Amino acid sequence: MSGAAPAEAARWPFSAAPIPDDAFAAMQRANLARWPTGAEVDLEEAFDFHRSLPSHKNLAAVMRRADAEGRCLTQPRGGFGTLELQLALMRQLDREGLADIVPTTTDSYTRNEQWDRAEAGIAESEAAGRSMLNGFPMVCYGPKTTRRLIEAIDKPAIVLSGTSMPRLTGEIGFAAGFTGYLGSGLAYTTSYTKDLSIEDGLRNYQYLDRLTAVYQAAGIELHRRQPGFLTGTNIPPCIAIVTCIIDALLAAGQGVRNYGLELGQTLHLVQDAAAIHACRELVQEYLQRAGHHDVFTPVTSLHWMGAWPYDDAQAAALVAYGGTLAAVAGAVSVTTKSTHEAYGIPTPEANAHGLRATRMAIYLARRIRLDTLPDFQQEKDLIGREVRPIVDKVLEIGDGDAAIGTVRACEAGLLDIPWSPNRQIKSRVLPARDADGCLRILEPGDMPFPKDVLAVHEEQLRRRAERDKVDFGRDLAVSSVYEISETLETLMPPAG
Amino acid sequence: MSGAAPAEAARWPFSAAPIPDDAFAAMQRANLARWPTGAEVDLEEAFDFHRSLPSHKNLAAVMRRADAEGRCLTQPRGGFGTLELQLALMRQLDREGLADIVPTTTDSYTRNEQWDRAEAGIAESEAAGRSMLNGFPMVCYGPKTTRRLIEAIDKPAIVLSGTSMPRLTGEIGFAAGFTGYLGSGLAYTTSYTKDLSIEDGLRNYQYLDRLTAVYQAAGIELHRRQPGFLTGTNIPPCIAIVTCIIDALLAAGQGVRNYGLELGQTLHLVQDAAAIHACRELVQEYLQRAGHHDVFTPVTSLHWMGAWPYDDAQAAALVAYGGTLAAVAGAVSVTTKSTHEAYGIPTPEANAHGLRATRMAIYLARRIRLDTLPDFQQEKDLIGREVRPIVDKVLEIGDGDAAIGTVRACEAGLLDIPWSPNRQIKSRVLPARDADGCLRILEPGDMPFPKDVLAVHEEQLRRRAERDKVDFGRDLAVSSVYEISETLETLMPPAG
Amino acid sequence: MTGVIGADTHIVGNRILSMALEEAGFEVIALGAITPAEDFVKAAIETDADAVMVSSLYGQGELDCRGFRDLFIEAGLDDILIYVGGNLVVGKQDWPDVERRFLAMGFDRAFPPNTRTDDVVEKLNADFAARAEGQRIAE
Amino acid sequence: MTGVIGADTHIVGNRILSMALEEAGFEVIALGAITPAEDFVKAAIETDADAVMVSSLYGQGELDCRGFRDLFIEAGLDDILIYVGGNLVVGKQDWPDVERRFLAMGFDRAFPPNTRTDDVVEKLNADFAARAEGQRIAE
Ligand code: B12
Ligand code: B12
Repeated sequence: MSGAAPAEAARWPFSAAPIPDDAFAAMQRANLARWPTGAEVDLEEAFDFHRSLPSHKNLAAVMRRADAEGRCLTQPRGGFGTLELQLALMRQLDREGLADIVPTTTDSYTRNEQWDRAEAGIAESEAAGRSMLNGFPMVCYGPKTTRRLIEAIDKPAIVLSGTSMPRLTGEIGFAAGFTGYLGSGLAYTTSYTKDLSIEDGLRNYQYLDRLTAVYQAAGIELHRRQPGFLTGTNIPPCIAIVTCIIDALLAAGQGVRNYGLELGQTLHLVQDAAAIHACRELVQEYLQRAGHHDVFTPVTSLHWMGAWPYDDAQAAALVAYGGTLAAVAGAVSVTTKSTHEAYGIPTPEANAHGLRATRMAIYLARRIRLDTLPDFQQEKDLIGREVRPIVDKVLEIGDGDAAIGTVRACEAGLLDIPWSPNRQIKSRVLPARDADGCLRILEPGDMPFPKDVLAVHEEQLRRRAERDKVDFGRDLAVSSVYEISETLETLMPPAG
Repeated sequence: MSGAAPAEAARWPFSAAPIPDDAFAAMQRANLARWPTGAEVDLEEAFDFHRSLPSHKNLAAVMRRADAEGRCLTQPRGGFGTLELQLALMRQLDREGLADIVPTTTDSYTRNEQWDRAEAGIAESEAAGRSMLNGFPMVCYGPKTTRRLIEAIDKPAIVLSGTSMPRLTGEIGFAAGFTGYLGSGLAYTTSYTKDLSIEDGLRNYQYLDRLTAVYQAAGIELHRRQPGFLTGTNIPPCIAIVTCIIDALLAAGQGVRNYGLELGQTLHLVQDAAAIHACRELVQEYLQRAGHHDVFTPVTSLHWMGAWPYDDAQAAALVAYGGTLAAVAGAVSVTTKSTHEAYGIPTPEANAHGLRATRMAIYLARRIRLDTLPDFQQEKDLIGREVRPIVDKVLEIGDGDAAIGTVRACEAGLLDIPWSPNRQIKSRVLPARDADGCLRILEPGDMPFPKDVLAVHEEQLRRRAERDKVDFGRDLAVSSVYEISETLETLMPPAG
Repeated sequence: MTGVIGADTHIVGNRILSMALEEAGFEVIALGAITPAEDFVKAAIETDADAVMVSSLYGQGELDCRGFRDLFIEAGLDDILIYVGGNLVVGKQDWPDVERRFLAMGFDRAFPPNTRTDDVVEKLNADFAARAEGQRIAE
Repeated sequence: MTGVIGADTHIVGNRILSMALEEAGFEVIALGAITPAEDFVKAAIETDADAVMVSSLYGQGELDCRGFRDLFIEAGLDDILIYVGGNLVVGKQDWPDVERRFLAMGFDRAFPPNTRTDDVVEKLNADFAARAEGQRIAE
């Protein structure tokens, strides 16, 4: 495995500007040559296939419509190691789960461009009669075969491939007929890689975004999406939104017009609603400022991304609440988990059950909104005061260029991600849950949060330390990692 | 079965005033003589047993503490036909379910004072090896044996016996060591009987409340509770609260000092929160006005009381949301159901699962409150404008006496209950769900709601009729009975 | 004729069923909640009913419905069509098994929870038509 | 020595484990996420490690961990204590069965999801003590 961007990537000067046409064309040729199935990619044929899809199978269109109608769509995750298993899974999620958006999660070898290993995983899975891979090896199957997945369902499909190396998977996925693709340079490089440089990660997604613009130029709207959940581990809204803004600026720079933003749930009804509203507004604020006036940026809420409880009943409550939170917050879609989350990849049945429970929760939430709640306003305002100083600093240090600023800001720790596996990320910023159940910043590392903002966070966290009778310190962060996975007996022992 | 109150009941003049000591003593003797186990009731011995209980096994104390601490306690329902099954159930609900309050639901024969049939049901259940009764036949077992249930758990226990004939079950239950008893004259007579007169029903509960006052005089605080859910079928908050006020006035009249109020969930986050706040305030308003200054009236929220969905995932969402609604509304306790609800009495496992999911939902709701939300204020205000005219009319027509006023108001249809099986209740009032998901009054029957209030209801319901493209009429009420039990495919078909 | 048997007060489904039958053109005698088995027979004789729609929701239906058919036979109403529906047994049990038990008790048809009134009306029409042709119920 | 094997980036549990081991007085070499099996061996030789704490969360642990013990044996580190923990297989599988599979692969101990660090520290201390007495692991 080589995490680095290919040599030719270095050929175009690194910035937030669009990749020049000729550089892109050369890169694309080299990219498609990396694995035999790359040769199956025929853009004109792919355009035709996309044109033949009804609009309800196009994720960009479906997201726009949901937003206009105030709906909250449901989407699970899911990928198995063989075509047969994946076909069955997607059919089940579509029909039994009533998923509005059907996913294909790729396996970790594919994500890491270890396609030979993925190939072996297919064989092992077939031999074992169960999936030995944690996702669908799309590149190994190639676009033609993979297209059978698209044909098997009557919904839009999205590629979920948590990696900083999306270039070949992106080509294959779009050519196969997927109309959505999750992943972004900043978010995934900081949360899914260890040695890859931030610059290389950004470049890789610039390629994917540029490819999306090529489809766009042919009249095909594709939905790109940013995974603001990062390491999924107590990410406070402000940090997620900073990455949403930066990745959105980079995507828009390449010509992307449909760019979804994902936020992991904090599990606090008011903080989540405030975060989702703030995210959409702040992303638009910076896009407009950069001259991108026509990028559609719906927000997706994600079921709890941290450690799940092991008890089925507790997990069921978390699933359902995830629907409530997304709906009340006005998210355009919600990405679901299941009661199996703490144990392993869910069975198709468990996955469909999670989808249905979430859907019912959305129904039950009716159209209730909290926008007029004073606490909501206050929290939203706070998020703005947290986000702007960081993003402004990134742009400043990059002399106005979001790409260059990001690389420099990560180096300097001005941009930091909690619990990151990437060695180039300081990972000194440390979040924890406060006494009210909101995620706050315990230690800011070198992130330039304003003093008054940090004072608010500290005060709330000190209240929690006092209530729980623990020291104000790192243990707050560690216990916050475990919290939601604790047993009910621990969380809420019987009264008396 | 004889639904009527016993002859001697007629001896004391019917009113909201306390039953005279001698009349009560005579009635009590006669009452205890109705079934052999009545002879086992020894009040002094019972007082001693209650005095020996730790305060965490006394429901009155536990409710007061929860209220002071802002906790939301959990309580399931549950009863099986034999002692062994009931012991196992209560242990499971206590230990696996973490129930804060452990129930004993009686069977329907016991409720209807058909103790001979209940006796046969015990035998049949033992023969069949499964419960052929829908609850525990407490009177047949008698107080001594029933006390084993109290000894088996480390929580307070409550008798749930949906009937207008609680006199012997009440004696047995309290003597056995139960510290809580659910049921009330107006609510249960209108929703659990067919031929019993309202007066007889009120008298029967006056007996129970008077008995509670006897314990109170001996220093034993017992928790009495009003079941405002009535027929459980789309009861709007105003109708539930009217019955809460009337039954509370009658209970306080007999000397009850701990009187819980139950409200079935409307399933609308804001309407439920408003209802629970309004209920507590309005009940206190009328109690104070009647000179009862020291009655503690905590509110309990009940998981959806209407028809449940048959799909496990949908039901799971409804269970969890029930915890969210109760917690956000600030209810002092929540009474839970399970995913088996639509099918039948849940297994102990399913029951415990429902408890745990609800408990987790309560935990996740943290201490979020909606009191400062303008919609909340508006809804709460509306409820006050609905409730006061009805209660004032009842008191007026009774020349200031709540008991007499109630009987007269029911006769006149000024007080009316939707979907009542009781022939003396007009059951002309008809509720339905409006476009926002709130329960409203479609047809008021003869209830004296102010015109401006009814105009609000009508407008909201017309909006629903328009949206659903159905006629504004009775079908709205019938489809509202089914609504929550419909499949997801019907409620929220896939987009596009 | 409709009613809820035994000590059961669950009237909503039975009332909605009555409303639907009326709307479908049947003449309905509604006995309401908490109706002893004997009252069904008495009313059937008095009103010369063609069919009886028994609800049982509260879980004790199995006890209440024992010998129900026999009461009608004893009263000479051998031929009357009898349906039963609701939550017939205690707890979540396998439906085919429950159905078998109730058919064995002599009910012509048994309906599971989640039955909608359209379905009942349809079956009833079919059975009346079948009877005109001499069958007991339609297949 | 701690690390997450294969292409797995789930670092949180492994990092918390490293923190806990350090607090318990062990000297910890943390290899971090995405660590190939060979790197564990290399680092073990370089640092003369006594024990290896391998995490695998992402579901491909069964593929990644094959032959892990053999690599150490080949390198002459026959005796090194090796634990594995996390979500070792794809999906929700029966733990005793999973444990058996990983012990058969040569791991000294395998830990299910929901393991807390106290438990690991305790087992590690016990095993080191057992080794001082010549056993492979404590019983
Ligand atoms: C509302 C309700 C109540 C209300 C009833 C109000 C009233 N007066 O009607 C209240 C709150 C008072 C109540 C009380 C009790 N209930 Co209740 N109740 C329900 C609930 C939630 C909904 C029932 C309902 O109205 N459904 C809506 C109507 C439209 O549907 P339906 O009744 O099923 O009827 C339809 C079909 O079944 C069918 N159908 C019905 N009858 C017939 C007859 C024929 C011939 C045909 C063809 C079709 C047919 O057509 C109808 C229309 O579509 C159900 C659970 C559920 N379904 O979610 C429990 C339920 C029926 N109740 C139950 C019980 C046990 C009780 C109690 C004993 C209390 C308790 N456990 O604490 C008491 C009984 C009191 C008594 N003596 O009868 C149990 C029954 C248990 C079982 N069978 O194993 C249930 C299933 C809940 C549970 N899971 O525990 N209940
Ligand atoms: C947070 C998380 C993530 C984060 C990881 C962030 C990071 N950099 O660490 C993100 C979002 C990036 C992520 C990504 C993915 N994840 Co993930 N993730 C989780 C989640 C929700 C929590 C894990 C966690 O941090 N727990 C908290 C820590 C403290 O606990 P822990 O890791 O279990 O560790 C403790 C014990 O297990 C034990 N332990 C751990 N290791 C060891 C080692 C030894 C020797 C010992 C003794 C003990 C021990 O001690 C630790 C401390 O108490 C779990 C599900 C869950 N548990 O709820 C899924 C889960 C682990 N992820 C899973 C998957 C599949 C993925 C992805 C492939 C994405 C996907 N499905 O879309 C990618 C993988 C990317 C990659 N190449 O690795 C699956 C694994 C499936 C399986 N085994 O069947 C899980 C179980 C979710 C699921 N049900 O599908 N994930």
